[in-house]
Amino acid sequence: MNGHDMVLSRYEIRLSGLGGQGILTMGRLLGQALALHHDYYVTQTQSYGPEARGGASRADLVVSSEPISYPKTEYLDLLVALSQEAVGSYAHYLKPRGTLVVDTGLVRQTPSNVFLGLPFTALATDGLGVPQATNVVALGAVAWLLPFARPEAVRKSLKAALPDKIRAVNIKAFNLGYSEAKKRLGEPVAVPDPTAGGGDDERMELCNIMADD
Amino acid sequence: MSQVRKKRREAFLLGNEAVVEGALAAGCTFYAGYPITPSTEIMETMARRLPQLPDGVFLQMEDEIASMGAVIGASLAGRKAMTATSGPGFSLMQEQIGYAAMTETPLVLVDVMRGGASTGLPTSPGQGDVQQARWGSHGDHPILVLSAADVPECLEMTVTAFNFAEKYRTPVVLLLDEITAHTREKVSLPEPGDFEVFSRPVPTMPPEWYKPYEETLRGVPPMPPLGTGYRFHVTGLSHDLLGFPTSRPEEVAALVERQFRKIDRFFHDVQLVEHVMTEDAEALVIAYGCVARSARLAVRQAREAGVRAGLLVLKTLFPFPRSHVEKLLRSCRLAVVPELNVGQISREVKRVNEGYAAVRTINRVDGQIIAPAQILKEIA
Amino acid sequence: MSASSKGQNRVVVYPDWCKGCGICVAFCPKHVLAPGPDGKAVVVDEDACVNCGFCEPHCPDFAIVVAPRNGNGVNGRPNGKSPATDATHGKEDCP
Amino acid sequence: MAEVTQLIHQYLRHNKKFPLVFCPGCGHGIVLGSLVRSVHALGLSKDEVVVVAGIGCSGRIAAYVDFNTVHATHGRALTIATGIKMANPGLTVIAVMGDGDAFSIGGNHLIHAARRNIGVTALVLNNFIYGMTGGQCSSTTPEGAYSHTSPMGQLEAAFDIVELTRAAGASGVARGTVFHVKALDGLIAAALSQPGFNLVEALTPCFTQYGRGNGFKSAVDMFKWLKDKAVPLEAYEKLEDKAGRIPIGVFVKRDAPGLETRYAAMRQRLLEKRGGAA
Repeated sequence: MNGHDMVLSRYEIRLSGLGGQGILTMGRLLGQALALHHDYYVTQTQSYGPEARGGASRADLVVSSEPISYPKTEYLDLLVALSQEAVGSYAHYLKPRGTLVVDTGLVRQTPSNVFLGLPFTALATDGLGVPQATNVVALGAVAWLLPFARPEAVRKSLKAALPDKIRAVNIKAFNLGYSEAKKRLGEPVAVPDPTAGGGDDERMELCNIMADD
Repeated sequence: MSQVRKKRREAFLLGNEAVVEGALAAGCTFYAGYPITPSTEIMETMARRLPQLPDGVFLQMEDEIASMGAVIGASLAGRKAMTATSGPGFSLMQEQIGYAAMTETPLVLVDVMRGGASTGLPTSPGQGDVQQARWGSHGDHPILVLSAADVPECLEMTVTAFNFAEKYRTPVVLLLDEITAHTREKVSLPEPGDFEVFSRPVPTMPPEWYKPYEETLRGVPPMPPLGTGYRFHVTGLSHDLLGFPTSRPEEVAALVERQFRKIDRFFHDVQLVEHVMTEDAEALVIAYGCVARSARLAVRQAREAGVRAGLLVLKTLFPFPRSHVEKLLRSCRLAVVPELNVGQISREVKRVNEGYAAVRTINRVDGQIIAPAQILKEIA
Repeated sequence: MSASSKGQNRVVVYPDWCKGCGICVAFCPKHVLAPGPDGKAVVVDEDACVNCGFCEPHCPDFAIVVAPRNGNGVNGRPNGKSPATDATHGKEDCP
Repeated sequence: MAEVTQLIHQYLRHNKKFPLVFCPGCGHGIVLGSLVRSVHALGLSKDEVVVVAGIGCSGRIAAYVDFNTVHATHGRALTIATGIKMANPGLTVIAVMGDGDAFSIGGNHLIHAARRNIGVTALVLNNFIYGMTGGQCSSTTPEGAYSHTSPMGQLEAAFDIVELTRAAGASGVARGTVFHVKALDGLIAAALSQPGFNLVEALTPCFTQYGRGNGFKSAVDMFKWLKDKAVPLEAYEKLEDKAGRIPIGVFVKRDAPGLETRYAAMRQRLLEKRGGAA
């Protein structure tokens, strides 16, 4: 099972993509799960205004075991990019050992070949027949990749936030993303250990992973 | 603030949403407003919440002037009432702020500051409304201006704003910024009894003996809701003890003096600050709002680097907490005032400094937040 | 309100409140009122008053009272003094 | 008739300075009397009446009457009145405004008060001019009329207040004059008793600032003009030559609940829904 209690010092996440992909909802759901169902401090911010309407969309999270002073992201530990444009705009904010996750169906080019990818949109469209669930599929993958995230907490947050009508399909989407990530992306990502100093260089021990379903 | 911390209902809220929770906890039952970015979520949340209360009233008015008018009317009728806006709307509200100050009508106005003058940067943070909050309405009048730096504080300071408004019969402006308003964080939802909640004093004498603007021990006259038998006159004109217009110099002066005195006497109550490692600080940062969060990190980083840095967070901006600032300026060599404007609170800091410390400013007006590194550079 | 009340009315003008606008004088159908030396209205022919109901509500300054003579007097006071000022009443004794 | 004046005396604040501040021949005092008689006729207690006045000559009315009185900022009387009515629907709220207040600086508030049909009675004292500031044209100054800010004659057209307020959705719209004061009493009383937003326009001459510059010889002359030109609506419609004539009476009378009533109903529905679910 994923979801170890870990000591975090400003773990920074950016979820990004195009307007309409549900990036902001994804950010809120993830933040809610981490803030309310884990013992972490979380700040979540997002892009607003014409930027948010026109094309690019992003939601940022800072997750920490300590109270968070500066609420915005500075250097990303995890960047999820669901569009080529998002990769281009934000990849350079990644820490040297940060993790880039892309939608392989939409992103043709990455700045380096160190990235993780799944065809989130295709999974939602072909696997579920619900292209609107792309964000939740990606959320499932993120829940797998973050070793400190408990998938059942994210599911709880999902259930609480969604109306009855679309709850079932979104839980399905979440599980699909989670299991696809587990199957195809390997282990959860390494998280810097704040107690070790120079945390970026430290790699996490791989977690023992059990599929939830 | 007497907040009891125990295991309780929690929510992952925007700063704007936390304002609503604070307002409702303080007994607010009336909201009138006009949508404007980045304050709109306050209004939208109020629109959902207030009609659920047995006596809650939510109104979307035709503009910000009307919003303030409705809030004033509701307050006169005995309600705890508020509105929220941002820069351009705040400018429109100034006329009515003066009216509320002159008529001593309690109300809370949340201004979520965005970048730039005029329409400026609607979705970017700024702190350019600070001096306007103090002096935006014409003529000399007292006013309280508060700020909040994070989401739980949005809730707490909204309660404080209502308490001050009621206690001192004055308009209270709560200044937030786009960052604070649009950040989501975990908030403990208030339960009844968590906060001490004040309500305005009401007259306890027979109506014929009631003088609506008479001096009292605290300088704050009691205020009956309209329609309860105390038929008095409310006017924005300079008025006498009975509330009727007067231009007699001694009556006019007495009114203005009492209006200032009712707050000046209680500086110790209204001037709220937070000290972060200031006891031995050589390098002091004075900040408020979202910039205070950056400063907090910078100060910690400076301490780690061996610099004796400290932070004074201003929660009350006006009346400017002079005694707190002055005391620290005497003991530090450097004071850095980072703000998202060209220098509005630094102006106050310099005013009270009197040569004790070197005052440096960090000013940013490009719609971007001041990052911790920028502050660290100045103090380390 | 009718001619039948002719000669039975008392008409009082409070000079303190009258500003001499002349409305009552101009529109009084029976010429009961006339401008006095200072321009303010005075009662010149009280007996002619038919209590038509024009002057009282049309006085912008609430300075005219018309009441039946056999009633309790104006404002409950036999001599119709102004309630606010107790000033000398108008010349209601004029013929 | 004695009760007319004595009644008004009972409603005045006896510690206020008299005579009224208005100029000789100003119709505002007549409207004030009309307002008092209407409130009295409806049997309302002084405590349940709130008068919110704007700025200008008409604004001074508020200080004289022994109701709950609010002297607002210029043009904003309706906004404060709206807040009061929504906060306490049990109160009878009357917004007393001048033409500048209601139709110029407060024009936006007027059309929105009418649109949301808030249960407030707007009593507009229209004298075609800014009196207190010394005679500048307003948005009801007739085309061609002279004022200090239209010294060559007003080029702009005046608002058609009836059509404006009707279109905006008011429950009731009426017009009276201070010459036709009995009718005016009735119009105000009807407005006060009808739910929703009701506007009564009272034409009240200003000889000092308007009349003198526009060919009137005296205040009395202006009253004569009102007497001659104002025609009850039914008669007006039959007139062949309507030029220069002013229709008076009730123009709009809709049976529509005020916003405060609709709001209370919504709250009740929500309450029942919650109660039912629980």
